[in-house]
Amino acid sequence: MGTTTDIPEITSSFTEYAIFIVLLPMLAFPVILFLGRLFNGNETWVKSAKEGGLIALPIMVASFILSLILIVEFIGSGTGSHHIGDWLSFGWIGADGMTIEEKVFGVGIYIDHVTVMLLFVASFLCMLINIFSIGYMNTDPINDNRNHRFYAEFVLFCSGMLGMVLADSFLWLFIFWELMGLCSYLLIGFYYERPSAAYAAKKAFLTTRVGDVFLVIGLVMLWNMFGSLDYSVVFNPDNIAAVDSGELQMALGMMFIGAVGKSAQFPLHVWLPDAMEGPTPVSALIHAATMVNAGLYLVARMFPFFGAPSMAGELVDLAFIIAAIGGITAVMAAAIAFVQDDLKKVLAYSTMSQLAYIFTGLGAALWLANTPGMEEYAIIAFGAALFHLFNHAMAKGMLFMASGSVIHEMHHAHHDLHHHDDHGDDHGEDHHDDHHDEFDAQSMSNMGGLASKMPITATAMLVGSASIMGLPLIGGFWSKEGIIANTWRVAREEPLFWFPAFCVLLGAAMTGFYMSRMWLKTFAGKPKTEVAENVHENTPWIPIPLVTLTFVSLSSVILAGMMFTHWSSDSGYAFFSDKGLADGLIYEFEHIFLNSDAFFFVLTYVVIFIGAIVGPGLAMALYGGALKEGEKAKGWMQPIINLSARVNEKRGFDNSAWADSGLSVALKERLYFDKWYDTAMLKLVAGFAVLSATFDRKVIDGTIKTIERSSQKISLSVRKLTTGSARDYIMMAALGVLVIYAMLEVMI
Amino acid sequence: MIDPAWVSVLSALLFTIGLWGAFTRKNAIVVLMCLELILNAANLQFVAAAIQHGDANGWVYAIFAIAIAASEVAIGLAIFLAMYGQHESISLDDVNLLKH
Amino acid sequence: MDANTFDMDLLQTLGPELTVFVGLLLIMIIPNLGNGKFRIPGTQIELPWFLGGTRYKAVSSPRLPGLLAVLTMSLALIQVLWYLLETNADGSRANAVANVISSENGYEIFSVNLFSRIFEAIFFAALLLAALASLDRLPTGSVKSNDIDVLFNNRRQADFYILMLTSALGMSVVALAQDMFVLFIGLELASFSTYVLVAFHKETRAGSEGGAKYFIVGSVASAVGLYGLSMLYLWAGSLQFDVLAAKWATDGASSLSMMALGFVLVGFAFKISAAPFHFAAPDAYSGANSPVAGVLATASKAMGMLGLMRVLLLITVPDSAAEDESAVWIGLLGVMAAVTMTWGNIAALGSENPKRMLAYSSVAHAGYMLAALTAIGAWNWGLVDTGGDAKDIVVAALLFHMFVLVFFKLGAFLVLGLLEMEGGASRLSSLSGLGKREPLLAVAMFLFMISLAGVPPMAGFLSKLLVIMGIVEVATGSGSLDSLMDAHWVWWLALLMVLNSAISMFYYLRVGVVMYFHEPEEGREGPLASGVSIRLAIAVCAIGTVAFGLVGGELIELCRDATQYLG
Amino acid sequence: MKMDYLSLLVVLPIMASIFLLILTSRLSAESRKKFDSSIRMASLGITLVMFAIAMLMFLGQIGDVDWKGIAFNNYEFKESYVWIEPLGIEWSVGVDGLSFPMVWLTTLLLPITIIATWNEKAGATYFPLILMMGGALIGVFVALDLFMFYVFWELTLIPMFFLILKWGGKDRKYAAQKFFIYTFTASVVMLLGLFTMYFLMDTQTFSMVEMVTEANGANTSGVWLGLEVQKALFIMLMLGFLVKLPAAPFHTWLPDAHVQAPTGGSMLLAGVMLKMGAYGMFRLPISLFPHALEEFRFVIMIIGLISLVWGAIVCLGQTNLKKMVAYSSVSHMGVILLGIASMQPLGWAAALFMMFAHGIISPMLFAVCGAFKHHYHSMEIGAMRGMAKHSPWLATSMMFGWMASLGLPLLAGFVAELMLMVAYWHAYGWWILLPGLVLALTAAYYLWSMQRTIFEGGDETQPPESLHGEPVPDIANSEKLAMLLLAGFTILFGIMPWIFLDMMDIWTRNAMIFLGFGA
Repeated sequence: MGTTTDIPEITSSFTEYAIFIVLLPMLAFPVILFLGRLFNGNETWVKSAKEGGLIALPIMVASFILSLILIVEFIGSGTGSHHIGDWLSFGWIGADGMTIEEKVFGVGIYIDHVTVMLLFVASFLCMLINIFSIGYMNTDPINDNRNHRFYAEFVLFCSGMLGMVLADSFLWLFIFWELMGLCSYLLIGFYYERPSAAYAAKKAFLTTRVGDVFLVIGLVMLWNMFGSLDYSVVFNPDNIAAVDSGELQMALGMMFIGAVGKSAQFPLHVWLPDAMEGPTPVSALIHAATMVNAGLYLVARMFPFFGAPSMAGELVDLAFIIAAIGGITAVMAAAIAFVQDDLKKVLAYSTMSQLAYIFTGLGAALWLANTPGMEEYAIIAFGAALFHLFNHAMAKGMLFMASGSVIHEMHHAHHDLHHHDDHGDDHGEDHHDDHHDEFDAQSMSNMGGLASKMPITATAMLVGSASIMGLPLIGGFWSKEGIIANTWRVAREEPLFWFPAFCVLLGAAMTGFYMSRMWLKTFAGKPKTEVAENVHENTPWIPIPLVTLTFVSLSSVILAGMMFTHWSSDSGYAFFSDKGLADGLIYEFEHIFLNSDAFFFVLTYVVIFIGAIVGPGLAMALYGGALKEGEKAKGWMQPIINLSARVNEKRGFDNSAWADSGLSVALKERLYFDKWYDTAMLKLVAGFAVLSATFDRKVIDGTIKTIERSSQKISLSVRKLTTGSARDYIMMAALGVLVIYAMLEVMI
Repeated sequence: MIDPAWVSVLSALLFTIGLWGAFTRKNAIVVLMCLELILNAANLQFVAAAIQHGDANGWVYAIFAIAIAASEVAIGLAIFLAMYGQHESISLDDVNLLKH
Repeated sequence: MDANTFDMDLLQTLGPELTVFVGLLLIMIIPNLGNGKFRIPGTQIELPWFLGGTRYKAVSSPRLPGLLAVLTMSLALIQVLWYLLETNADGSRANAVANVISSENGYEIFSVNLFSRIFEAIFFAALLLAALASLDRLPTGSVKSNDIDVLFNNRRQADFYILMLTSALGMSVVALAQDMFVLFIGLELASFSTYVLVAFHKETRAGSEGGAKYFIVGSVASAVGLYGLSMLYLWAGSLQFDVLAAKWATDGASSLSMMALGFVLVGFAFKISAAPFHFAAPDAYSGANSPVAGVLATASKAMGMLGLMRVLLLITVPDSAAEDESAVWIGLLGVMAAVTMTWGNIAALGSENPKRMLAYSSVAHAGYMLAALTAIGAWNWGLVDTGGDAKDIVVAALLFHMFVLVFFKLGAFLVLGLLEMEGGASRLSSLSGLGKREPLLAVAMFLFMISLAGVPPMAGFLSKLLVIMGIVEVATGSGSLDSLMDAHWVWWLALLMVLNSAISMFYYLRVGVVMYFHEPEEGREGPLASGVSIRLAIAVCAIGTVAFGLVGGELIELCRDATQYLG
Repeated sequence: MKMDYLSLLVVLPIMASIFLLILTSRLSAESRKKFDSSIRMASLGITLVMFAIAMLMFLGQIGDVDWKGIAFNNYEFKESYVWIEPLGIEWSVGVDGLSFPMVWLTTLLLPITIIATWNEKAGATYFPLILMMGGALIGVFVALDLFMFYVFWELTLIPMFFLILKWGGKDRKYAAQKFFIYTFTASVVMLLGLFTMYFLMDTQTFSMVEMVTEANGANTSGVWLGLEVQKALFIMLMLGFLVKLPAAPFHTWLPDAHVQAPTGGSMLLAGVMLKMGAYGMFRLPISLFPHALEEFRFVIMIIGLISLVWGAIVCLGQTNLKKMVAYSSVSHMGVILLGIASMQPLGWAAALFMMFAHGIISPMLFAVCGAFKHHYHSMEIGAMRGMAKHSPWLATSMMFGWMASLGLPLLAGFVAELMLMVAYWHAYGWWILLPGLVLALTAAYYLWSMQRTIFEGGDETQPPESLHGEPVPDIANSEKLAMLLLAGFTILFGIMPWIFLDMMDIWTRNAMIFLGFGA
C-alpha cells in the first residue's frame, strides 16, 4: 500500500499559489480583529474601513480572482495536486507487528472538477456576502462597534471553506471543516447577549460535533486501511483493491454521519433552524449557502471509492442509506417549512430539504457507480447532484440575502415609523422599548405586499424561489430533474430505492408549495402591518449581490448547455463539451423533455406538473392576493400576483381545519425533535453527569475522606490505651513480657 | 548445701510477686517496694549463679545491684515526694493528668 | 591495655569521658567557691578553704553551671569528633584499631572504637544542644544581688547541669562497655539522671507527674532487665560479651537463655519506647521541659538502641550450626516493629499536644529502627541468600538515622522549648501563626517536620531511605527472585514502613498548616522571646538537617566503617 | 571550562529562591511590601534567563545538538558529579527527546506564570516559591540518577504546598494537605519499588542510563528479573506515576488542589507537575519493563479510558469553573494512558505531545479561571454572564482556551488527539467509540460553560451579585500579555507541531526499537 495514483504534480503553474486563496483570509482574521479592537469607535474606522468590511472585501475579491485563475488553469491542464510538504511524520508499526515505518500527514492542494466547482461557489458567494454585509451590517445600529468581530470571523470562515475545498487529504478537509464549525459557532452567537443566540450557537456546535466525532472515527479507520489520508493514495484503485470492503463501507458510513451533522440532515438537523439567530441574514447565508455544502462535498469525495472496480456491488448499502436519509429529510423539512411563519426559518427548512435532495442524488449516483454496468449513468447522476448543489447555493444565497434585505428594511421602516411616532407621542421611551421588543421583523405575518416596494428584492426572491422549486428552465430545474430521474432510475433496478424516489417526488410538490407560500405571504397581498406599508428599498451595497445572483440563477440554462452536469462529475469532459453550446443545449432539452425512455419522459412532466403547478397552485389558493390599491409591481411580477389573487378568490376549500390539527401542531413543534434532544441532553446526560459528579465527590473522594476521618477515630481509640495511670503502663509492659516470653518459647 | 536451682526458683517467685505487685498496687511506695523485690530476685540469682559457676563476679554484681537499688529508692522517694506535693496523693491511679 | 595502670595512655583513650568527669567535679565545686574558712579545731586559726561562706562574685553567676556544662560537653564532643575524623596521611582512618581496656585477668571492661565513639558523638551532641538550649530557659533571677534567690537559682542550675553531665557519663559508659553488667550500670546512671531531669519541674503538676510515671515504669523495666541479666549470668557464668557470644553459639537456644533474652529486651525496649513499653514516654515528654524531652527522644533512645544491638547483634551472632533454632527473635522483633511503628503513627495522627505528637512519632521511629534490626537478624542467620555487606548497610543506616535524628527531632523539641519560654507548648495551637511571628523559626520547624516525615532532601529522608534500602537489600537476597512473594518477609516491613511514612505525613504537615495557616493565639502575636543560645541550637539543628540530607556521604561512610566494630 | 547548563537550570532558580526568601524573611510585613516589585523583577529576570538558555539549547547555539539524532538511552548535555559516594549516588543530568520538550516547556511557563500573576499578594515570597518550583520541576526532568530524580520529585511538593497554603482559596488547608499526602503516599510506594529493583539488578546502580542498559540487555534475550517480579515492580512504579498523573480513581486530590490553589500554582500544577507522572512512566516503568507493559497494556488502556470518560462526565456535572477545568485535566491525562497502551510509536508520540500541548493549554485555562475569580469574586459558572460585554479580553481568552482544550484543529491539542485516535483504533478497534463520546462530551461541557459565562445578558446595569456593585474591569495588561503568549504558542504548536513533535517522534521510534517492540 501507499502507492500514489498518477495524478500529475503541477509545479510550474498557479497551483502553487493556490494556498493563498486560503491564507489571505486566514491572515486577515487577526488583522481585522486587532485593528478593530484598537480603533473601536474611531470615526475613520467606521466610515472609511466600514469597521473592517473594506479590509475583508479586497481580500475576498483577491481570493475570488485567484480562484478564477486557478479554475482557468485547471481547465487547461486537468486534475492535479500540489504537495506542499509533510505536516507531521511519525513512526508506525505496520502489519508485520515489528517493522517501524515512517508515515506522514501531508499538506497540499488537490484540484479536480469537484474542487473547482465548489471553489467557485465558495469564493464567489463569500465575496458577494461580503458586499452584502457591508450594506447590511454597517447600517444596523445594533452592530455598532462590533462589526470588526463579524468581519474577522467571516474571513476566517471563508478561509475554512476554501481550505476545505482545496485540501488534498481528508485530514485537512477535516481540519478546515472544524475551523468552519468554530466560525459558525461564533457567528451564530454573534449577538451573545441574547440567550437564544447563545443557545443556538451551542446547539449548532454540539450537534455538528456529534457528527464530527464519527467523521474522525471514519477518517481514522480510513487511515488504518490506507496508511494515509491523502486523496492521491486513497483514491488509487490499486490501494482500494487491497482493503476490505466491509471495513471501508463502515469507515465511509462513519464519515457520512459527519456529513449528516454538517449538512443538517435527519437526525442531526436540529441545529440549522436555530442557527438563524446569527446576524440576519448573513450568518444564515453562510450556513445555508456554503458551510452546509461541506457535508455534500465530503460525500461527493467518496465517489472514487464507489467507482473502484474492486468495490463493485460492495458499497450499495451505504449508497442506499445516504439516499434514504436524504429522502426522509427532504420530506420532513419540507413539511415543517409549511407551517413556519418566520421568513428565515422557511428558508432554513428549505435549505435542509434541498440539501436532502442532493444527498439523495449523491446516494443514487454512488449506487450507480457501485453497480457494474451502470457507470455511465453514475456520472450523470453525480453531475446532477453537484449541479443542484451549485444551483441551490446560488439561489439560496440570493434568497437569504433577499430575505435579509426584507428584514433589514422592515427593521428600518419600523424604526423610522416609531421614531416618527415619538414626536407626537408622550409615552416616551417605555413605549419605544415595548414596541421594539414585540415587533418581529422576520415574521411573514407582518409583511405582505412588498413586491411593489422592494422590486429588486422581490425579483431576486422570485427567481430564487423558482430556481429552488425547479420551474422549467430556471436554475435548479435542470439539476432537480436530473436527481429525480436518476433516483427513479436506481429504483427501477433496486426496489429499496422506491422509498427515496417517492420522497423526492413528493418533495418536489412540497417545495413548490412552501416556496410559493413564502413569496406570496411576503410580497403579494396587502400589507399586513403599518410597518410593511412604509418599507423602502434604499440600503446601499445590498442590491449588488442580489442582482448578480439573479442573473447567475437565470443563466444556469447556459451552464446546462455547457454540459455542466457531465463536466462537473467527470474529468473526461472538457468545459465546452465537444458538442458546443448550441448542440449541448439541444442535447439537454432533448434529454429532458423528449426522453426516448417512456418512463423518464412521463416522469419529467409529472415533476413539472406537481412542482410547478400543484404546489404553487395550492399556495396561491391559500395565500395569494392582490396588492394594495394603486400599487403595482414590476411587469414580471404583476401577473403572478394577479393570478394568485384570482386563484385565492376561487379556492374551493378551507384549510383552517388542518391548520389546527395535531399534524400541524407537530410540524410547528418541528416534529418534537428538539424537545426530545433537549430532554435527552438535560435529563439523561446532564442528569447522569450531576449524578456522576456526586458519586465522584461522595464515593471516590468520600472513600479518601472516610479513611481520613476514621483514622482520627482510630487514633483516639489507640491513644485511649494510654490511660494516664502508671499501673496500666506497667501492666501493659508485663503483658508485653509475657508475650515476648511466649513467642520466644514457642519459636524455639 | 541447697541446690542452686531452688534459689533460682525462689528468685523467680520473688520476681513474679514483685512484678505482680508493681501493677496491682496503687500506692507508689508499695510499688517501689515491689521493685525492690524484683531487684532482690536478681541479686539472689546473681549470688546463686556465682556459687554455681564458681565465679566471683556474681558477688560483685549483687553488691552493685544493691547500690543501684538504694539509689533507685532515693530517687523514687524524692520524686514521689514532689508528686505528693503537687497532687496530694501517692496513688498511681489518681495521678493521671497526662494521658491519651 | 591494663586498666590498673593510670597513665597518659588511659587519659588519652578515655579523654572525652574524663573530660565529662572533670566537668562534673568543676560544676560541683566552682559555684561554691567563696571566702569560706575552716577553723582548725581547738585553735582560732582559720584556714581559708574557699568553699562556702560568701561566694565570690565571679562564680555566683547563675549562668555559670550551664556555661561550664556546655564547655565540658563541647570539649568532650570535640575529642570524640577528633577521634572519629582523624586521618592518617594517606587518608585512611587513624583510629582503625579498637582500644580495649581490660583487667589483668582479661576481663574486658571498655572498648574504644569507632562504633562506640559514634554513639558517644550522638549522646554528647544531643546533650550539648540541650544544654545550650537550656541556658536561656531556666529562671536566673538577678545576677547582681547575691541573696538567697540567687543561691537557690544557682543551686538549681548546678543540679540541672550536673544531671546532664551524669547522664552523659552514663551513656558513654553504655557505649564503651564490653560487659553486660557494666553496660547496665551505665544505663542505670543515665536513667536515674533522666528520671530526675524529667521531674525537674517539680513545682508543676505535669512535671512531677511525668517524672513519677517515667520513673516507675522505667524502673520496673530496668529491674526486669536486671533480672534478665541475672538469668543470663546463671546460664552463661559470665556477662562478658565475648563469653556470652561464644556460649550462644554453642547452645543458644535454651529455654533459660531465651527467657533471659526476653527480659533483657524489655529493659532496652523501654528505653527506645517500643510498644508495648512506650506508654510512659508520651507522658514523660509532655511533663518534661522540651530540651529534656528532646534528649529522651534522641540520646536516651540511641542508648537503648545500642543496648539492643549489643544484645541482639553481638551476642546472638549467627552460627551456621544453630541456624534455624537461634533465629528466634526476628519473628518477635518483626511483630514488635510492625506494631510499634503503626501504633506510634496512628496515635500521633490525632494528637493535639505537639510534645505528645512528637513522642508518638518517636515511637514510630523506634518501630522503623526495630524493622532494621529485624532485617539484620534475617541476614545474620542466613535466612536470605545474600552475600556482601547487606548487614553493614542496615547497621550503618541505623547509626546514621540515630545521628541525624539528633538534629531534627531535638530541633523540633527545641522550637517547642522556645515557645514554652513564652508560656507553654502543650497545644497544637501554641504553634499557630508562627509563620508570621517568626518566619525563620517556622521554616526551621517545617524542615524538622518534613525531615521527620522523610521528605527529600532532608536528612530524615536519607536516613529513612538508607533503612529501607538496607531492609530491601536483605529481603531481595542474592538478586534473583521468581516473584516478589519469594522475597523474605522483611520486605513487607519495608512496605509497612513506607506506608507508615505516608500516614505520618498527615500529622507532620498539620504542624506546618497550623504554623502558616492559623492566626496566632490571643496575646501571643509578637515575636518570641529572644534566646540567643536556644536559637543558636535550633539553627545548628536546622543546618544539620539540611546539610546531612544533601551531603550525608561522609557520615554514611563513617557509619559504615564503624559497623565492623560492632562485634 | 564547559558550562553545565542543565545543572544551572536546576540550581539557579532554587538558589535564587532561597536567597530571596532569606533576604526578605527578616523584614517586617510592611517593609517587605516595598520589595515586592524588585523581587518580582528579579524572579522574572531569572526565569527569562532560563528560558533563553533553553531556547539557545534548542536552537543549537548552546551545545550544537542534533535533537533528532539522539539515540535511545543517550543524553545530551550529560554531566555527572559524585554526590553521596558511599551509595553510588550521583548528581547526574542530561536531556533527550523525551525530557527536553518538558524542560523547555517549564522554562517557558515560569515567566508566563509570573507575568500572569503579576499582582499576586505577598509577592516577596510568592515569586521565589514559583522559582523554586521551577527549579525542582526541571530537576525532575533532567535527573539521570534515581536518587536525584526522587529528591526533586518530592521537592516539587514543598513549594506547591506553600503556594496552596498561603495563597489558596477557602479550603486551602485541607487541599494542601490532601495534595501533599496523596502524592507522597504514592511516591513512597514507588520508592520502595525502586529500591527493590535496585537490589534485584546486577549492576546495582542508581544511574538510569546503566539501569536501562542492563534491563534492555536482559529483556532482549529473556525477561529481566523475571516476569512476575517485573509485573510487581511495574505496578509499584506505575502507582506513583498514576496518582501524580492523575488517573481515575486516584484523581480526587487534583480538583481540590486546583480549586484551592492560586492561579500561578494551578498553572504550574496543571502545566508541568501532572506531566511528571507521564514523564516518569516513560522514563522508568516503560523503559525498564517492556514485558510487564505488554502484560498490562489492556489494564492501562482501561484505566486511561476510565479517566478519560469519567473525567469528562464529571466535568459536565460541575458548577465550579475551576473544578470543571481540573476534571478536564483528568480527562486529558487519560489520553496519555491510551497512547501508551496503543503500543504504537504514533500513540506514544501522541502521549508525549499531549503532555506538551496540555502543558501549554491548561495554564491558559487556569489563568482564565484565575482572572475570572479575580474579577467576579466567584468561581460559579453562571455567576457572571455576558462576559463578552464587560471583559472582551477575558472572554476571548476564555473562548480560545476552551476551544484549544476541546481539540480544535490547528491548535496544539488537536494534533495529539488526532494521533491518538489513529493509533488507538489500530490497537483497540471499536473501543474508540468511548474516546469519541468524550470528544463530544468535552465540547458539551465547555460550550455549556461558555454559554453561561461569555454569552447571555451582559447588560451593564445588572452586574453579578458577587461584585456588590463594583465596576467590572477587564483583565490587566500583564494578564493580557500572558494570555497572548500562551495563545500564540498554542497556535504555533498547532500549526507547526513538528517543532517538538519530531524529536518526540524520534524518541518513541528509537524507544520502540530499543525495547523490542519494533525492528
